[in-house]
Amino acid sequence: MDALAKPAYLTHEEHAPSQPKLLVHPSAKTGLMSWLTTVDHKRIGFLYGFFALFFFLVGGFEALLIRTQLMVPNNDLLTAQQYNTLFTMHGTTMIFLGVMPLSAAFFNFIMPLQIGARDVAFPRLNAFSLWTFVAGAIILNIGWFLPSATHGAPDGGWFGYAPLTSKQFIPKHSIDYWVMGLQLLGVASIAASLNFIVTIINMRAPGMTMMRLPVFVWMTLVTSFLIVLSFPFITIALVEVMMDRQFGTFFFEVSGGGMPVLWQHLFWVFGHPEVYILILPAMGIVSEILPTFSRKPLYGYPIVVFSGACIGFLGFAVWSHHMFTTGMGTVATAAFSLATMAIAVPTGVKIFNWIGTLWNGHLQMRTPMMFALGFVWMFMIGGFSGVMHSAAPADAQQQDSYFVIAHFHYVLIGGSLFGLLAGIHYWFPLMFARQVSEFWGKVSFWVIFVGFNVTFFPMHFLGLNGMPRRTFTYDPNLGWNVPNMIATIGSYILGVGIVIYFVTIIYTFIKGKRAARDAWDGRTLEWSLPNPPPEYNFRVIPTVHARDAWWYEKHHREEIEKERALHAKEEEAHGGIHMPFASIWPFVASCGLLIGAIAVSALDSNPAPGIHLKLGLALTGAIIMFIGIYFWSLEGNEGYHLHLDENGNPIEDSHAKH
Amino acid sequence: MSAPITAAAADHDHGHEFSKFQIYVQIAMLLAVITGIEIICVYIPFAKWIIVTTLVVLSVVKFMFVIFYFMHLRWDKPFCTILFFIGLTLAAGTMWALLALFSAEASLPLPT
Amino acid sequence: MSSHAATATIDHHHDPSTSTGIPNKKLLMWAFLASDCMFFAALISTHLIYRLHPPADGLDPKVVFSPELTSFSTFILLMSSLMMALAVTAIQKGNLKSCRWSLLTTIFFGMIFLGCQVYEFEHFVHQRGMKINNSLLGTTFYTLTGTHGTHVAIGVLWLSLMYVRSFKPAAGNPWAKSWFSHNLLHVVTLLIALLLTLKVVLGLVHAIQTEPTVGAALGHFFGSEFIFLAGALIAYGGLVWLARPRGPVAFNEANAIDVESMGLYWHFVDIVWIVIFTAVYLLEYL
Amino acid sequence: MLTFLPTLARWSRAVAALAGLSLLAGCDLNFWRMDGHQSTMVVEGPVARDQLYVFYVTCWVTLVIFIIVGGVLAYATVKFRARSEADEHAEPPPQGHGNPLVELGLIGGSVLALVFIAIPTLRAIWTTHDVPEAEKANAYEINATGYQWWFRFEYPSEQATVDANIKMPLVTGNELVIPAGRPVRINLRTVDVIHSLWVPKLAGKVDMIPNRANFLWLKADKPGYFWGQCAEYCGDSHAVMRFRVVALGPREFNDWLDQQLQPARNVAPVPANANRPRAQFTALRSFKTNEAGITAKFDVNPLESWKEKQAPEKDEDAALVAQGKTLFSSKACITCHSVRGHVGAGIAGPDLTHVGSRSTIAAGLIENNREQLRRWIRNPGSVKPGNKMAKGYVDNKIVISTEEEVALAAYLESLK
Ligand code: HEA
Ligand code: HEA
Ligand code: HEC
Ligand code: CUA
Ligand SMILES: [Cu+2]
Repeated sequence: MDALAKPAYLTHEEHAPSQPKLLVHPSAKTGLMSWLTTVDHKRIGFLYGFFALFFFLVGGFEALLIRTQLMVPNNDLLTAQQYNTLFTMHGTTMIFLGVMPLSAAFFNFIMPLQIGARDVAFPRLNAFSLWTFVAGAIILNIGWFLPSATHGAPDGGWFGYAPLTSKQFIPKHSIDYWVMGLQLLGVASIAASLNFIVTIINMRAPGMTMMRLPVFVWMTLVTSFLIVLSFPFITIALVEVMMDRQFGTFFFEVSGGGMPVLWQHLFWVFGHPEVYILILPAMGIVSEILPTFSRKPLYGYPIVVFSGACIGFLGFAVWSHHMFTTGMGTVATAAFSLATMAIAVPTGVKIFNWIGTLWNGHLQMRTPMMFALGFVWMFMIGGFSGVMHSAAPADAQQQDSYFVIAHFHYVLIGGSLFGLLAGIHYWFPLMFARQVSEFWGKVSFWVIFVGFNVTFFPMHFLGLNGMPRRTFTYDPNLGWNVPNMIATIGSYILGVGIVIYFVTIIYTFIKGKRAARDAWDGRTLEWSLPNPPPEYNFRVIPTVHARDAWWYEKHHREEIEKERALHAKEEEAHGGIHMPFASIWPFVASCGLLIGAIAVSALDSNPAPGIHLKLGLALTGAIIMFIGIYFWSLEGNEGYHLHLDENGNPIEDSHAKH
Repeated sequence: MSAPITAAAADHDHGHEFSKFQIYVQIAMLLAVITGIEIICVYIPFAKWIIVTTLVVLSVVKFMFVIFYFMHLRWDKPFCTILFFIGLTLAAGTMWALLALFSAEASLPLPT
Repeated sequence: MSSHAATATIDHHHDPSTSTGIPNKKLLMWAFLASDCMFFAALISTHLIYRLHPPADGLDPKVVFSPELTSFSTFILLMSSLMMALAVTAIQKGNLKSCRWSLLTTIFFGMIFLGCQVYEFEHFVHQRGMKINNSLLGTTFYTLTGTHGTHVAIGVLWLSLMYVRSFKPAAGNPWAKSWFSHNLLHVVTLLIALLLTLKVVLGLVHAIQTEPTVGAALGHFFGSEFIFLAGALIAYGGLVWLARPRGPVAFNEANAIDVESMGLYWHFVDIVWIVIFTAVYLLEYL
Repeated sequence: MLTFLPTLARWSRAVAALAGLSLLAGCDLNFWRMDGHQSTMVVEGPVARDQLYVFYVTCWVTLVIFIIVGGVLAYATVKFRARSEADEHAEPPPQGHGNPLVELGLIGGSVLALVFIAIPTLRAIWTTHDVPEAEKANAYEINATGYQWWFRFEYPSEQATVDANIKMPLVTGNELVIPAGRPVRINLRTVDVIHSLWVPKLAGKVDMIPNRANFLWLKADKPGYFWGQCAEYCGDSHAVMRFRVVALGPREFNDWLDQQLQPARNVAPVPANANRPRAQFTALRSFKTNEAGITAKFDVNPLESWKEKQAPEKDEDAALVAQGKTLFSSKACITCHSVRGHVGAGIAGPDLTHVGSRSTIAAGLIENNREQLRRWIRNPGSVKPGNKMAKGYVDNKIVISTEEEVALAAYLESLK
């Protein structure tokens, strides 16, 4: 991790504070402890990215198994059980452990830099989100390593329709892992998003008005709002499933009057905003990349921002389009059908404005730009199949068929994933001070692009030809053999592309050539920083004068220099750069959550001593979490101050409590 | 909402600090009285819709008093109000939509 | 991150270190409350939907509920909100002593509310036969009000920790060294006091509900709860002793924002109850 | 000027790769004919047709938009790309910010396009929802119930003879026989989890949700044989929860009803000395897991093949059938299956009164013939993972010898 190593001034001995041992702040700057205790948004972002990419590979591996099973009819590579587990875990992993945390990685790493802040508003809360996310990921996947007859990984489908998830139909613990895993991920996501909301609204550099925020920051804000407003619904729905499973309640239990369709509503009230949670960050990234490589500001900035917010909030009014076949009656169906179509308008606006950005530009076809353009094309296709779904009568044929699979992989891979892969390439020089090879970047793009289309385009035809999703096998006489074979081959090509992509990235991370500062002639503030950015980000908090702040600075050098020197003095007079102390307590609190969640999900209440063990362990977890939070609160807002000279070298550093 | 850092604002509302105590007590009394009215309301033999409307209105009034006074939205930056009302409106809207969906004929559970 | 000015007069409606002037913690809390609205929307919707379509042989809430107790606890919660608001004004004016008293009262009221709720649950389960796993009404009712109760419990815990924290010695206070263990003791004593209070409240409510006259109720109460009452009194004594003044503390006007955001949470729990009271209880009596 | 060549080369390579792929797959790429048994594109009923019509509208509208928007995007990409290294670092282009009029125009255009989609959508929501008013009187009602993992069909208007004085609505399983040319309204119920009834050529799916009174309507233009499948994930064997729909002309439908309304058929015993061949107890060849249980018979001429199944088999062995009948009680089959008129009134499994006349068993998964029946009876669990019948075997400790297997199969086959 040499690329992330911190400058030497941070390895100083700390002054021993006059505090009880437990409250001494961890001071490791390297090694495992430094990662467990870090509150630096960049390191946390890096860790998010690391875990997300790992789980993306796991999810991709699961997808390859799925595709291999479906390569030929009546294949028996996998049993029905294994297959069902695989698609459930593939969907859940990709969405909650792949794309969402990868977006969070960018939120963490890039967003504070783009608004000219030194950190997020609540650095330790940020660490807590990270570790809770890891805990959730562990719970979700723990079933793989336990006996499949009584435990096993989740196998109820990624939207776990009741009553299949009840104890009656799936008595083993697999569903409990799913419930508790998602529950922890929910806690992590909500905590992180609250943090981002406060950061964006409150921590902007002077002059960075809302209408000057980079679009990526805007999309972070909208996404965060979507998360805090939609996750509660799935949290409650999951609580209800958990109560049904553990305490014999009747939420979705027909014998007691429960209505399983209620689960679908509660889930999709969350589920549809969720898909925009997956796409908006990618749209934000693309809205950064296209202007940079067109060397021209984003076309129609206010309307792009507004349409982003519009998509977000319309997203709360369309959830039942996933339920067109549940017999909602004509009026409800019509209402949700029309509302869903309406979303095409703000989304289209974005597409048009991206094209407008290209228009009259000087397009530089670098790897990030390729992925970004790939995004626009593929997302458009995915959006169109979405509009086909939104016509309820047509959807009656498409729902739960491979047409849906095609639709959402176009928006999820061609959309979200392309956007995120573009983002990795785009910010790589900034994050790791290394320049990725253009050649290999482009090779990976083309292989991924071709593989992706070969995999998923035939699925439209499969769906229209009546192939239902979530089927572990099919008969050879239905006309599905050829497209399935093609799709499987395509997925291998896609796999090769992904491997090339990752090998390139990892190679560059270790041995790539050093990147110049401001590698792409960027437009936003993060490019004003040295790479990798120092722990304190900005030596002097910048003052923002225009929308593309860094572009403006580059074109008004002198004026900016003067202003900066002045502000440096002012800041020094105010006590220098305030840095938060590292802390182990968020990690401890997350560990407590993990232990409690394991107790609830993995242990039986009976036979006999079971319930005591379960309660005991759950209580232990709760107490550990409580201790973590308690010590964390005792630490207060303490931090230390840095004093830097013009070149960013420390003058002296002192500890002060606040 | 997007104001850059400015110098500490003037002491614009030190005037009402003194009277806050009284305001709070008065509001608490008001809330208690409204609660009393609500409880009595349900026993009044008026048409159901009238009572329901009254109850909803009274609850909303209580709700607003608490958030605007006890939670001092009234004295805070309007942005806090906006922020909270985003959640509140969505919550109310979703609740309304769900109840409407489940009141529709298509959603009646099977007769038992 | 944190406000720079610790001593100068603080404008509690404007924090110059943030872009909007709203303190970070306050913003965090409001955003969280917006999110919490959605939590309760999901829960209340579930409850109401099942009230709209109750199972044919379901329980009748009118038979189960007891409006007097609920009205009483609603009133108590409103009063706790008042005390909370007063605590915030007190600390904003730097009046630490008054703030502590208000906090304690809020905690106390909160405990009474919780006590009533525990009593109510127990009563419903044992006397009225409504269990969480024997009827849909029980399922949704206990989950909804239980979640609210959990919110109250967390609030009480938070208030307690804030109260104890208000004794944290200022830098330079010689007592600072031993404060940490003292602090733990303080927390534990407070928790014991709270639990005993809960027990006593339960006993009192039980006595009042079962005995015909006030005199009989009191007799019953003292007869059965004497030990706990005594224990609670000792614990309160301990609290008073632990709270004796020991030099300057690091809790002042600058911490108003901590108390205030906690207050926001507490008031929110109160307004959720306003909705629950109407939607869950009152509407059933029409 | 020739700088576009590398791009062109790249594109050609991509196309070549695609072509190579199709060769690799070793088949002609005719899959876009999309005329499989479960096609939603080659439809045979008004409901599916309305739905298809809406699909075409969405398809054409979005295709046109795609061509326009994609065209402009492609043009912009090619036209404005930097031609050279030097070009990249040249003076940046004018920093234009946008044009509200263009935006408004495009928004208006999008809305207009959506109106094109919305109108037929709204119309079809109503037409596909329920049987049209004019045809209501003529509609035929059927109750369909989902089970993990098979379908039960009940004809409430047909009273079948149980014995001399008891009548009950006709019940069949996994093969839904409907009158052609007549609207059919199917009430959808389930006994366990959510299932979904889908016959793509006749109508889109509607879910069978516990505690919810769903229904769907469909109509077959003319007699035919249709493939259907459960379309909502319902546990282990969701993939193999299939069924067939047979639409018959009025006369044939009535004949079929007449036959079905009879109690189970008894095979006349043949005199003991009659010189009939004894059944041969050939060992069942071992099937591979997931091995297809179907032949081309039903693909080629499904309806005719189905009709063939209605007549008794030619080489029936009465003794064997009788033995099978006894085994059917002694092996506990009767606890789950009904055979109206014979012993057996179980309801956990499909009604087998006329199972011999169905073209498939195990919920549309395998063809109904001697070999497959034996395969099924021997080890239902290997045919259909998680199967409840397999569980029934284990719970009841049922063991079936090869001989018994043959007899049971003969018995079931005789139930025409
Ligand atoms: C990144 C995630 C993402 C995104 C962005 C979208 C975007 C959209 N989705 Fe998608 N969707 C999913 C992820 C996503 N979806 C997932 C995961 C599922 C399946 C869940 C499951 O069952 O497992 C799903 C399922 C799904 C369904 C349910 C299908 C079914 O199960 O029956 C529907 C139905 O309406 C739908 C519609 C739409 C629409 C209308 C959009 C729109 O937002 C698209 C808008 C975009 C465009 C239209 C293109 C650009 C616009 C123009 C160029 C302007 C001009 C165009 C017109 C006027 C038409 N989606
Ligand atoms: C963001 C989300 C996302 C992403 C990126 C993907 C990516 C892919 N998906 Fe997935 N998919 C979903 C979300 C996603 N999917 C969801 C939500 C479902 C529905 C689940 C449900 O029904 O419940 C689904 C379902 C789904 C199905 C349908 C299963 C069914 O219904 O029966 C299929 C079938 O082809 C499929 C295929 C693929 C393929 C081939 C990829 C490829 O793009 C994957 C590419 C990646 C690789 C090929 C990895 C390469 C790595 C290696 C080769 C190295 C391996 C090493 C290690 C493990 C260390 N997906
Ligand atoms: C525990 C209950 C149970 C027992 C015992 C049982 N079955 Fe079944 N049977 C089922 C179920 C359930 C199905 C449907 C399985 C499916 O398709 O998923 C079924 C399906 C069948 C079918 C296919 C019917 C169709 O139309 O698809 C046949 C034939 C059959 N059983 C015969 C038998 C025979 C013969 C026996 C006794 C040796 C037997 N069953 C014992 C439950 C049982
Ligand atoms: Cu039944 Cu899927
Ligand atoms: Cu959706």
